[in-house]
Amino acid sequence: MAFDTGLAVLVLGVAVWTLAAHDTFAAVIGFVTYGLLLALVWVRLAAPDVALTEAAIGSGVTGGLLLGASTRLRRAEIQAAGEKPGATLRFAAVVLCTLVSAGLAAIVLLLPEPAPTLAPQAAASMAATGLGNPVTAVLMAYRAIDTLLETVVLLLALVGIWSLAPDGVWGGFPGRRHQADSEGVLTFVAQLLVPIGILVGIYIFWVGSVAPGGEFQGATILAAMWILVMMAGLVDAPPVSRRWLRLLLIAGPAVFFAIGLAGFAIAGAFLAYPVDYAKLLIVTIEIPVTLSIAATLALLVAGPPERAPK
Amino acid sequence: MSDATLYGLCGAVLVGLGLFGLIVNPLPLRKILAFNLIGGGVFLLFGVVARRGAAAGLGGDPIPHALIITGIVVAFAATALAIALLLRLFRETGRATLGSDG
Amino acid sequence: MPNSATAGGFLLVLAIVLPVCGVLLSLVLGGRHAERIALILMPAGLAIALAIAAAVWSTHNVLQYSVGNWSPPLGVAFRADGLSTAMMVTTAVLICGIGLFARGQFPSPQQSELRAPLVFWTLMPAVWGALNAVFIGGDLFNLYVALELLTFAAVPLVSLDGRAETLAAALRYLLFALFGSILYLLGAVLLYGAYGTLDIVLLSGHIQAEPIAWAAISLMTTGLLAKAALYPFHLWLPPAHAGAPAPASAILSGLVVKAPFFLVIRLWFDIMPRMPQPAAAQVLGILGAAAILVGSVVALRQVRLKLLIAYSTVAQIGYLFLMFPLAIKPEMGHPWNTTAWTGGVLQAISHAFAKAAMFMSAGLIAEALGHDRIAELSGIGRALPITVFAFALGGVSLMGLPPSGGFVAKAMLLTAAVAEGQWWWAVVVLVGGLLAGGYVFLVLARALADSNEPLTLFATVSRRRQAVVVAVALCAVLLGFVPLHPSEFLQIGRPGIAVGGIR
Amino acid sequence: MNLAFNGLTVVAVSAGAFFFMAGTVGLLRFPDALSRVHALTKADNLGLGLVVLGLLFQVEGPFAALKLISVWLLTLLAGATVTQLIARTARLGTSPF
Amino acid sequence: MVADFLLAAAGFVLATVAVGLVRILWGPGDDDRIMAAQLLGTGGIAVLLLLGQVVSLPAAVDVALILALLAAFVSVAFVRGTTRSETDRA
Repeated sequence: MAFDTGLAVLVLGVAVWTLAAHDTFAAVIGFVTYGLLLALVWVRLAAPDVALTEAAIGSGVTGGLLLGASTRLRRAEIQAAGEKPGATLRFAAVVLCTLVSAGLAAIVLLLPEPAPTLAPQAAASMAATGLGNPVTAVLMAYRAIDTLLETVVLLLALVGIWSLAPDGVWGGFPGRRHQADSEGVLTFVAQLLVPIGILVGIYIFWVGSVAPGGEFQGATILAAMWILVMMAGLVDAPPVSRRWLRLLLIAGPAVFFAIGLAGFAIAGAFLAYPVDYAKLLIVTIEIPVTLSIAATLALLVAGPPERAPK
Repeated sequence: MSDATLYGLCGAVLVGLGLFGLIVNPLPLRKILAFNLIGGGVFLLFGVVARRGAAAGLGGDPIPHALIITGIVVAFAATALAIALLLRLFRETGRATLGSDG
Repeated sequence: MPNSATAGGFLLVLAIVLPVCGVLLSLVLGGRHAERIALILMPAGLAIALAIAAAVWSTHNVLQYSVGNWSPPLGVAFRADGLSTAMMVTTAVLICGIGLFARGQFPSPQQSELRAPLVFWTLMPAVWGALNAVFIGGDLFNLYVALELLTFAAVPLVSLDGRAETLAAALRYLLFALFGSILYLLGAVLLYGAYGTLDIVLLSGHIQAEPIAWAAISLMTTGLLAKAALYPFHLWLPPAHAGAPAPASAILSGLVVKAPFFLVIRLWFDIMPRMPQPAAAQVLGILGAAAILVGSVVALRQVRLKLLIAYSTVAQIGYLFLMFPLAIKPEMGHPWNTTAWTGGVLQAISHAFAKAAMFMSAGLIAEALGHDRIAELSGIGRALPITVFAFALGGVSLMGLPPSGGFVAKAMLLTAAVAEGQWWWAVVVLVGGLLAGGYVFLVLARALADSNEPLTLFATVSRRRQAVVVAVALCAVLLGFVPLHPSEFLQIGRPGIAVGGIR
Repeated sequence: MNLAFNGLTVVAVSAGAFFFMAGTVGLLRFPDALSRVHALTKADNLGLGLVVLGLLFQVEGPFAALKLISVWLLTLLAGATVTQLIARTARLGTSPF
Repeated sequence: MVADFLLAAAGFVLATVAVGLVRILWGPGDDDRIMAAQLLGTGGIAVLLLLGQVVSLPAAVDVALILALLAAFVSVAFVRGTTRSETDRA
């Protein structure tokens, strides 16, 4: 209990810092720490799958993205720092937000006892999916439609980011070309970490059908490794007009749709799997989905095309 | 008070804090950060709901866990799009604000 | 029973899968194929929407589908009642019109790939699929994903031309939309915590009049209001809708803002029909009235045509929310409640057509003149008579003049207000109509005036595109002639009201 | 046997915790960025190593042990190289690239 | 028994992490901050491993693996970020 109280207070302290820091860069560091602490909380709440996701996306990749943006925007933000809202607005906001927090806290205390849960149903139906991890069963079977639409959400976000390219460089390379490090430290980091990271990513993905892990967490690690080699200047980001790249991006959702539609014929419903082949089909979906998500996440970080195609 | 309830209260405060940042801070990048803070709070509340629903040998209700994972990924996509918009706006105008109130 | 799949349920799956698969295909084939794919999707999607309507009409029952044969609460269900079907058909017809119109605006080159056409022709089907997912979603979290799908498809449309103002507008839109989504999600989390399900039908059976339910519903409603740009959350809308290219404005103003409104209806009438909250409904009505007055007055003072139309959207969204105080009463099921409800929904549909037509005609005018300053529109009525006629038709519906869909909708709201003894809403409807008449007349008077010097046109505007705009505007007017059957149709699947016992 | 393992765990983890404390003290006490980095890196990496060592007596199976050790190695390698990169940035006042 | 001790140890390491956090807030340089974050990551990993043993969640080790990898990733993003901001101005 003491440990949990300490952890909760720490989370709140870091959140306050993230909001109150004068410098956005310092706030972003606060946010990365916030993600790290939340990963601890998720372990404490017996949610290892969420802890993996939080560590990979919530803290890691989001942190990297925000760090890059905050250093780019620093000077402009210092100029704008003088613009502060009036005392009335601040006071009103304090009142409103205190009310929201107090109300939510009261509701947490009022949550019904015993808590309603779908855990027994989820556990009982797991045999029909051939999976050993209930969270993966939810993501790939019971609520597969959410996961399917989510892969499309990621793609649309990428189209949105690409749409911000200046017209002249459409189809070109995202972001800047990073020079390889002359003294070789960064190259060394990349060459050392990336193979290990790819291994870890594949492991986390693969273990997801029986233990905590899965396609989102594995894909995020793979994406981070791709970004790492791009940042180290070892490879350039691919031009967005490349056919292979577009194929890689849509492969996951496309296979997901195809097997989902095949479900009409082989299992009587969209996104239904015949019991005997359920696990095989799910893994067949997961492999391209992992690759597509990894590519999409990496390109979301890389940003819109900035250099014209050759 | 159980551990889950404690973290639930933590989530409730996080939502309020993030909301305050979203309303009061004029810089878009700080609003994006605040949005992510609120997200953390909402997911935490959902995690508490899941933990309270531990049954059938599972440490928590897996439905909320799966939905939180989906939510985290969606929040990341939103953050990436917002940052790309902000950087492009900065390139066009040299400013990191939305002009009038935002 | 609520959770069994019905025959024809697979149509619901197709309504989402078809446009989304079109998005994937457009992205991989790229270039001019994106436009072709969108043009093929249009009739196919329309056919699916009509087939769904036929199935719902013939069975007089809700069309359902349990995805993957996992029935709720474990799985996710799709459901189409009369209201969702009407919205889907509206969307399909309007998307077809806008798509035909956009062919002139976003022509695809023969060889290379251009940014704006590819993005538009990819995102238009994405918006369509997302809207269908919102209209048939039976699960609150699935609806959250659908709302995010809609947001990510809609935001890039705003900044398609890459100017700084539109980038700022898109960013502000995105921030408001994310704020709305997170509040919506928070409410859904609380409902799951209290009742252990996210399915709308199951929730309506479990939900109790207790603090956690009130908190959840208020959070979700607030979030949706931010997305629907109801006063006082309206500030993001005018720059975003006015800054987008005309076909995108038509999609955003006509259709996208209706999705959160639709979900507010779902929350208030489908999740908690057994626990009406007249006091809270009055608050929604007051916000709606404020939106009508503020939006209309600010619209009157605009110098740019597209901004005027965008502020008019702010006002017209206000009308949608007048149905809540009139239709939610302690004793539900009163006939006048149904009248107000139907009026609100009809307003949503007729505004979709009218506003799309007005944005598209404004787009044509801006293309022809090279600007859209209202003060310098003189002579355009002579140069582009068909376009100005379409604008006027849309205006007739906004004002609520007969014969038009807007007239029937506003007449129903008026009748309900008078019959309920809540005359103040009637006053708002009438004043709003007068103000709308004011700003529409302001534009028409300029457009129809003779100009002193001969008008030089920047570009010629094709007849085909003008004809499309008139056709869309005529849809708004023709809605005024088919009031009876739709209002019965709209009630299909709604518990207890008007269509006694059918569920 | 089990008791002996538990004893070893307690000793190693305690020592690890001590080094973490030492590292933090160094962070607070040393005057310049460079010496802070070196103190903190060494102490924390040693601390983590001892914690991992202590936990090795508790886990079952070689694979779990292997993962524990690789966590430590990974932290060590990543931490050392990255600290070097950042230290260079700190020393030069600008980026090394 | 051992679990109690490990939880206490986790709490102790977390407390030193918290004290280090105060140092982060102190600043003043970005280098200080990112460095401290990187090294607090090490502390966080230790807490995670201990905690995983306490609640017998073997997957905590996987979380620690990810944290170790991505802490390095964030630091590299920082180093590259500072170079980027120079070229942006040019």
